[in-house]
Amino acid sequence: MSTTPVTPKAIKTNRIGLQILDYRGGKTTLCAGCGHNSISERITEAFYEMGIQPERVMKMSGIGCSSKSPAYFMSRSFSFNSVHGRMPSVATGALLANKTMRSIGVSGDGDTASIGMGQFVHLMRRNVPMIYIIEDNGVYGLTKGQFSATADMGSKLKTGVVNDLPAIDICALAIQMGATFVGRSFSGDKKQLSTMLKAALSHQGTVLLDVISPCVTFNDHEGSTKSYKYMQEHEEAVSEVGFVPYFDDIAVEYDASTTVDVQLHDGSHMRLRKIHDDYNPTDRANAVKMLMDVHEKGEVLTGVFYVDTQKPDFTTLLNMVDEPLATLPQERTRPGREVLTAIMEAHL
Amino acid sequence: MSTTPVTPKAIKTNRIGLQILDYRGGKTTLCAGCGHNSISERITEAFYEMGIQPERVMKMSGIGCSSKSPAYFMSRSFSFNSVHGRMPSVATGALLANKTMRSIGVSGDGDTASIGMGQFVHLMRRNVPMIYIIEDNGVYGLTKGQFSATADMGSKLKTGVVNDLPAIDICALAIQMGATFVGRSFSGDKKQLSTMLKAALSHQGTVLLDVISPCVTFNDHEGSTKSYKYMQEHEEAVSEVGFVPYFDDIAVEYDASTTVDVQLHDGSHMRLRKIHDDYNPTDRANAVKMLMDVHEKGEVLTGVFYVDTQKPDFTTLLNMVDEPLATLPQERTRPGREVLTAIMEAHL
Amino acid sequence: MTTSQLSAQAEPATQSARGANYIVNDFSIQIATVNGSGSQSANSVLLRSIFRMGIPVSGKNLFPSNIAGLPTWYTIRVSKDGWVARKAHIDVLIAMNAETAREDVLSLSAGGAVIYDESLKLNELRSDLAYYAVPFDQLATTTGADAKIRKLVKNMVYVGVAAKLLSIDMEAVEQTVRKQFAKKVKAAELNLNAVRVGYDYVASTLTKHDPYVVERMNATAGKIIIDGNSAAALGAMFAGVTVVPWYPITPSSSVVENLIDLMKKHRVDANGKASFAIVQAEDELAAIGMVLGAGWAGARSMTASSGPGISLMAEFAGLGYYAEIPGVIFDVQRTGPSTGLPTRTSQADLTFVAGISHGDTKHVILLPGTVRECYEFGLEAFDLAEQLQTPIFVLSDLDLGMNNWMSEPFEYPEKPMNRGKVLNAEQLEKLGGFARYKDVDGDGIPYRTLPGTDHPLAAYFTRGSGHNEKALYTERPEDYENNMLRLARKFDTAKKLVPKPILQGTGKEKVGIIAFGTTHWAVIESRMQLERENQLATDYLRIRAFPFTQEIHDFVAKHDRVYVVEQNRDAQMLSLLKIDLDPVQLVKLHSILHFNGLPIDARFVTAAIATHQGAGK
Amino acid sequence: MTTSQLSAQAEPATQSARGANYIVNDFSIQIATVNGSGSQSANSVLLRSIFRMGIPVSGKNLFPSNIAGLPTWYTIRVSKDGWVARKAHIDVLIAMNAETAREDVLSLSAGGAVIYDESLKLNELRSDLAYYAVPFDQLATTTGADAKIRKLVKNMVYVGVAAKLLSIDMEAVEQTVRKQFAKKVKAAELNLNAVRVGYDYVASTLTKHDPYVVERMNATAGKIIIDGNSAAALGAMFAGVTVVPWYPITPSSSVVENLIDLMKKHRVDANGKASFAIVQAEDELAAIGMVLGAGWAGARSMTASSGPGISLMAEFAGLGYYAEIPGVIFDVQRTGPSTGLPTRTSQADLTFVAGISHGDTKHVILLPGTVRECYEFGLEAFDLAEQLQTPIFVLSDLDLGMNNWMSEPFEYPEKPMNRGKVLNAEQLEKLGGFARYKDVDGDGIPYRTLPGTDHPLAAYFTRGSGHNEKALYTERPEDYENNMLRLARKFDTAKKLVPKPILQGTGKEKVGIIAFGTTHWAVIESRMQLERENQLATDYLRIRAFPFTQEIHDFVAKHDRVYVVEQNRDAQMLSLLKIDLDPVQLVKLHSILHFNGLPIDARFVTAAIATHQGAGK
Ligand SMILES: Cc1ncc(C[n+]2csc(CCOP(=O)(O)OP(=O)(O)O)c2C)c(N)n1
Ligand SMILES: Cc1ncc(C[n+]2csc(CCOP(=O)(O)OP(=O)(O)O)c2C)c(N)n1
Ligand code: SF4
Ligand code: SF4
Ligand SMILES: [Mg+2]
Ligand SMILES: [Mg+2]
Repeated sequence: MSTTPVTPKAIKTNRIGLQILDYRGGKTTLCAGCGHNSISERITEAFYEMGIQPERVMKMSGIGCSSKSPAYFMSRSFSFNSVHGRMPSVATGALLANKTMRSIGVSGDGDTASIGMGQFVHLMRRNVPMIYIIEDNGVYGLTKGQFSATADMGSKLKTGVVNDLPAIDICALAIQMGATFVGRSFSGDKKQLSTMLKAALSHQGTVLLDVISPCVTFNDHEGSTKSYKYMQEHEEAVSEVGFVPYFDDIAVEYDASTTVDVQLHDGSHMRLRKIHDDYNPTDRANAVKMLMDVHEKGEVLTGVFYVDTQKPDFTTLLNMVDEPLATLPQERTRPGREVLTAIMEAHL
Repeated sequence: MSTTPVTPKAIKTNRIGLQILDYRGGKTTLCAGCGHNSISERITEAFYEMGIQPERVMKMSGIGCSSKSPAYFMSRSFSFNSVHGRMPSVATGALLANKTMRSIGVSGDGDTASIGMGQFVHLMRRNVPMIYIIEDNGVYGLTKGQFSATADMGSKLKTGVVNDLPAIDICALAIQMGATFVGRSFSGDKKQLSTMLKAALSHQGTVLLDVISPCVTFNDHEGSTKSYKYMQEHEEAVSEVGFVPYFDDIAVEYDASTTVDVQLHDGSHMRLRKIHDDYNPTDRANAVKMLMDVHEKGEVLTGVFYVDTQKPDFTTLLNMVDEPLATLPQERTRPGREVLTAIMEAHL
Repeated sequence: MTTSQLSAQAEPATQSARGANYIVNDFSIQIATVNGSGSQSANSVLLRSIFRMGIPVSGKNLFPSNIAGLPTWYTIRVSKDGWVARKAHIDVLIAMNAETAREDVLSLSAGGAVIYDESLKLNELRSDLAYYAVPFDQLATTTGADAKIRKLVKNMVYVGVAAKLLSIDMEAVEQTVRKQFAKKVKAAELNLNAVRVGYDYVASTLTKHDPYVVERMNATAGKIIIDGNSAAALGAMFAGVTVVPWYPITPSSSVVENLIDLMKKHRVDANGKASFAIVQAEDELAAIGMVLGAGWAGARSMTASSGPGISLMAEFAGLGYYAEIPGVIFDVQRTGPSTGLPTRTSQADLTFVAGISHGDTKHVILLPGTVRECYEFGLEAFDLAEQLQTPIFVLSDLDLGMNNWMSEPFEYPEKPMNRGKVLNAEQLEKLGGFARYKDVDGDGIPYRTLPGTDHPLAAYFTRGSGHNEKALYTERPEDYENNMLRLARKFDTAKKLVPKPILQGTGKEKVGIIAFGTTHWAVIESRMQLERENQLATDYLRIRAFPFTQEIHDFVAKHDRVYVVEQNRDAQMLSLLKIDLDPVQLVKLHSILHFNGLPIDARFVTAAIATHQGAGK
Repeated sequence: MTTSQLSAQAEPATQSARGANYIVNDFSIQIATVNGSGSQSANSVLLRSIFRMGIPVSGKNLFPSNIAGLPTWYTIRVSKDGWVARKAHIDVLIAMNAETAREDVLSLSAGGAVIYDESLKLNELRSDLAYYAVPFDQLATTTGADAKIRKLVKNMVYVGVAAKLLSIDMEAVEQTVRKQFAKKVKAAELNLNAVRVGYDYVASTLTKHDPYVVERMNATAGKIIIDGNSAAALGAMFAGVTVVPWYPITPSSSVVENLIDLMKKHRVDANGKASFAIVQAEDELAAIGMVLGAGWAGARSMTASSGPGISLMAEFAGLGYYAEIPGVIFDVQRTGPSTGLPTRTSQADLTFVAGISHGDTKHVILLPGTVRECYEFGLEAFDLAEQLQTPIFVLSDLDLGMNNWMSEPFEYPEKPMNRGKVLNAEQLEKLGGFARYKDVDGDGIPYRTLPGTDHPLAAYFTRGSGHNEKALYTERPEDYENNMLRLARKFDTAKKLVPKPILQGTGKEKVGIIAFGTTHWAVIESRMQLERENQLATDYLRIRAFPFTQEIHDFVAKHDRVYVVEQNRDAQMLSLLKIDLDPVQLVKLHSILHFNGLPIDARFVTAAIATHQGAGK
């Protein structure tokens, strides 16, 4: 940590002595008012507040307005803006190379649920340890507003075109496929999103956050189910999400009859206070059913739907050495001369 | 039908005067005992018994042992053995070209749940009117026995390698994604599979049948959860499936308290007699939950899990003319001279 | 020879009809804005008003790869001689974007004019320009427009300012606006009002002191203005396309988006039923898969995409070649990977597409160079696909596809559709069956049947190349080789069917030029420059398809030196020529390459050829 | 010149050490069975027993694209001169498959021998062969083996029959069997017993009346037998590969399957922890994506695939080129699409891979021709990938990858790994930061940092080509062009780093031959034939990499005529040469093409060259 600049007293810093400035990214080139920009801000804050060294973070993305946003937060982190719909594989590869890094992926609903569906499902299935955020606006922003596969049936484009295919509920899907921390939030809901992000940073496994993030240019009108207005009217939190980071010694009281306390991998606690009746964040099948049921009613559930802190993540399953594979010295990756000799003898 | 050969009295024929021979395919090149061969036989029978003109059928497949099997039934039907994992798009295109054809797709678990996941999900979502059969053996047969994504956690390869990733329940997924007739069967269960196939032929929409089909060469040993033995021990039918074709005048009695009668698109009736407690074949969310719950227990549910006869299929949504697009005459696909003139004027 | 090694030189000023002080109908205007500011319709009014005055124009939009807020430049070239290629130098600047204004001004031609918002204070940057400061915000307020739409109105104000300064007829402007807002009378009035406010401001306050003016001509009568993607969509519709799976990607999306509009209007019957299916696929793998499925089942099917999407089609493209399935793929080329310069133009997919897929695959490519050819090849491609039973690629580019070009109007197809060698039930009955992959006619093209053909011998099993003539599975070496040789013969047959190249020039010069696609426009202008300035007469052959026809071989054979001009780094057309031409001819070929994402311009070509000719002498 | 135009001619019989009646150590054996019958280990025993006797051998398995029950042919070539290419003509047939027996017998060389199951009654088919009827079922029963494994035992019986008839030492057979079943003593005994039953049957019942025999030599001492895929896996392990995502596909699967076995043995530490991650991806798009992710994060990463999978990698391959990310991709080539001939060999991915992806992409390709090179290039590829910061393709083929080849043993890598230009925190501190895409050293190769590098200036943003030297987003034409030119410079640097071609011959002949990969083996044998039979001395250059090094240009320049021999229809190597060579040289090049899915053989090459030389005289 020798390179961290020494900070004069007056300036606010986090646990590791960095300022919020150290977590900022480049100037956004997204539309003013785009939900994606708010999410970038929340991400910036969460990493700052959790005191995570930016150099220890990999920011991964596919292609789309959403996928550009890693350029707009945390410039001191390493970033890979890959190809459309294939971020999951790139992120997986990077984590295999260096499992000691934290990884946050930002994708869009088009990038994930259309072209990216195959890789997405398999990332969930592997429980690859990363935070996967879908900035979900129901349309392809960057190609000017076509429906994506998360657009609700009956929702309308500006041009009046109506979507007649069912929406994919990406959270229900993620839970079914094996993700171990699944929730939905709204770019406009600062508090909930921030808390969920911080809790996500304490989880070891795939965190899937579907964040409704209105596209002000192509999908924020009457008839859209992904507009600011629609969200304000139809958002229904399944639970209140509280978070007590491991480095806060404060013991916060909670009512065990209404609240589920989840101890996360780094020792932090997530407190989920039930709002929805059917809520049980540790029952996979139930969580899927709840999401499917509520979706039929046109409501948009938010909150943490499912969390499993027991299932081993993918890098654990692979039983690798502790150090990053990327930088193992030659002595540890090139077997000795005698090994080759023995093998050659076997082929004589 | 002038080309149908005149049949001497003694030989058994179906409703349209064809013999079972007219539904046969080439000699199989699959291993003796492979589950896929039994499925080919059941398909042959079902089309014969339903009296479907073979020339009106398109047989679609991807790549794999399973995907070869269209060569082994119904040689008088048109067949397209495409590329690995992408049969859904080819089948969709063919149906758009000619929606008057019947389409049956045969795929494998590797072909569908690994490389093919993206297209599979979107086929389900569109409710493309075809029968999609997964000959599910938990391994890649044709490449010599690697695990596929439907292999159960903990199941073992011949080499002793253990699968440590969760299985994708392709039926639960299909229901969630929008398929309108979803069931599972077993290549060894002649009666159930035959009945389900005939009912499937009466449905207008995506029929997804996950047929457990043991790979005798690579996955039929102790420790496999897709072996003949495992299936014999763990198969649990969710319902008994009965079928009364539209052309049978017989009114079959049934007990409405235990049996759900579903009238299919062609007027045939499917009778589902409950075996499993949670069974309700018209409740999507419930069907998914039931599958997820049972899967955890290591049982293999079979039967028809979900059916929806109301949702319009994809070709209907597109509101096309009645005739096949493929063979519309030029008068109907090339607008008149005056149209071009008007357009040119608008660009002056 | 690469872009940066050459700097464009200013055009010699042409003599004006109004006298030596004016440069008439021969200059370029650049409007510098940010995208999302709604300047497009203002720019279009400007372009079309000049066009309406009978003066040849072209418009090029240089836009960023985002949705709103980044620098965008729209360039209108006014050219009495009808040159429509990009002109590197700008004469008149309308500076609406503070962020780039400084640089925009600094890059102007000497003697140029700058219209700018007075707040920008640009007039101190250079002393060799004519400056016109305009209080745009204030004028926009004057129009009385709502605050909400004032930003849009501002754009129309600059139309008025430019109109007055450049002597654009207000009548032409008025007609243009009314046509553009045909269905919105109120909007038309509002916009016209804004134009007038700009116009009047100049009239009352400013004095013209630059040389650029327009004057009525009669060079555009009967001509249309259209972009290549709209033209391609028209071609496809009149070709009778029925199945159109696609996945959005700039710059190809508007091919299908235009097609959707057209088909909804002209291909829905009295009962509201569509004679088509346009489907947004989940990605390009699915799009091409659906094209092949539909083509196999007998439909005329197409998709449109650009580089990244084309790359994803590689496996299926090979299957299409081997399984011999018709289909049309429009590739509107752009630059680099998705995170390259997706909104810049390029001709760099050529070699990739020519052999796309592993193994010995070869694809037929059409290379439109004009919007009219986008239409014609759009039509032609479907006939070729069904005749040859193979995927046909149409390689357009962003410049052609998304920019506005003048053109002769398109002609209605007189030929009936050619649906290729398809056997029906009666024919099968007569023939007693058929062998799907037999070369009955010696042209390498076999006969096929369509699913549903009502005859017991109609069906066959479709797979890649692992089959014999009867479409039965085989691994026999002879069968495989024979089939491969037949496919090669079929590719030879394609040479007889694809559009022939077009020759310009006497055909007797020593120096030849070869180009294709939009490079055409820079080349024809360059030939004039070479002739005038370097006394170098050239012949020019524009290639319009791959595989190469005999004319191309002959052209090279007949010339001492041949420049191959193209918009890519790796000399892709030259490479294909090297593979196919008689080796003794190859020493004659020289490459001129432009690959910075901007459309190639004539000065670049001229300088490259002049330099090389000098060196070669 | 294509396969079917030429029919192979029989070899002239070589004089035997035993006298004129015998043909010693110079013939080929074909075992015709069905796949899934477990004949592989029997065939391997046969091959290795002869090898153990010091006689050069090679084995080729011709297997169908299914799992069990279809015809399969295993061919063992015994060649005292060390020729290991496929030999078209078969001398000794072991006919175990009723289905193909007739055809197999009919295609034998005159004077050949047939060992067959007596039930097949083959001896009436031709009168010019020596027949040995064997009651295999009965003999298998005699062995006393369980009914369950009697089918397997039958295979070992034919080993014994062949051993006796061909004079293979029982001692050699015994040693081979014991080594092959090293860990299964009981199985070894069982098999040996079966061999003996066959051996004894011949001894007691049959009389040899064909000329083919083996005799001990000393030409294989110290040599190993291995397949190319195992060799490649070894190379990768010793290269220190750490991340291996893959997707199964014949004939590449065994690269990774062998690697898994090796790594489990040699790359797991005392605590049971792996210094690697091998992951079965969901498809090839995911596999290459993981390779790029891992390469970006600093790991040595590879995948292996074949044509269809390679096609699917096109978009990512381009991204790898543009974003400059190391990675190694083994392409074990096969024929056609998935439904082509997936179990046949080919060299037809060359041009596709050389430019895989849309846009101006160029890839570095290594072309192993021997199993030893599979190992060495397997090692080398990782150094090159990290040095050049780009994906490296290693193009092997089914023949090389899946068949057994003799080789000198492999050498332990003496050079330390070259991890390329990676800056660490201290270096960054000293330098005060870095510009990711700046050509500091003039070789086109920039410096990079790895994620996790603990310095505030370490990070950069990775995207395709839309960036300036500092890795910041830009759409500026100059920046784009400069970057593209640097990438071209980098490709030039690759020419200095890739394996050089290998020359055989005096270097002074008039006629040259160029080949690559497995074509090598047919070419070297053909050179001998040409020299002996046609008095044509040739020079031969084996290309081992793309881009082409200077030696290749020189070779062509120095010869009057150069034959380019390859295993594809479209003359792919010739095409790449045409693009790159000095055009004046191209008239010298002539193509010899073999593309029926079988490995090319020397007679084919000889006939083609001889014919052409005749014509050319
Ligand atoms: C292979 C490929 N196909 C298509 C595109 C064009 N494209 C760019 S972004 C995008 C959709 C993005 O939608 P989404 O992921 O929802 O992101 P948003 O812009 O809405 O945030 C598409 C289709 C591409 N870059 N690459
Ligand atoms: C793009 C591509 N990748 C890989 C392969 C190799 N391959 C052929 S079949 C197959 C798996 C088939 O498994 P599954 O679908 O389960 O069918 P099964 O053989 O088990 O019936 C694979 C990976 C291929 N043909 N194409
Ligand atoms: S187009 Fe939509 S998604 Fe893209 S930046 Fe603008 S508001 Fe955001
Ligand atoms: S390998 Fe398995 S799946 Fe393939 S044919 Fe044999 S038994 Fe069937
Ligand atoms: Mg979106
Ligand atoms: Mg399988």
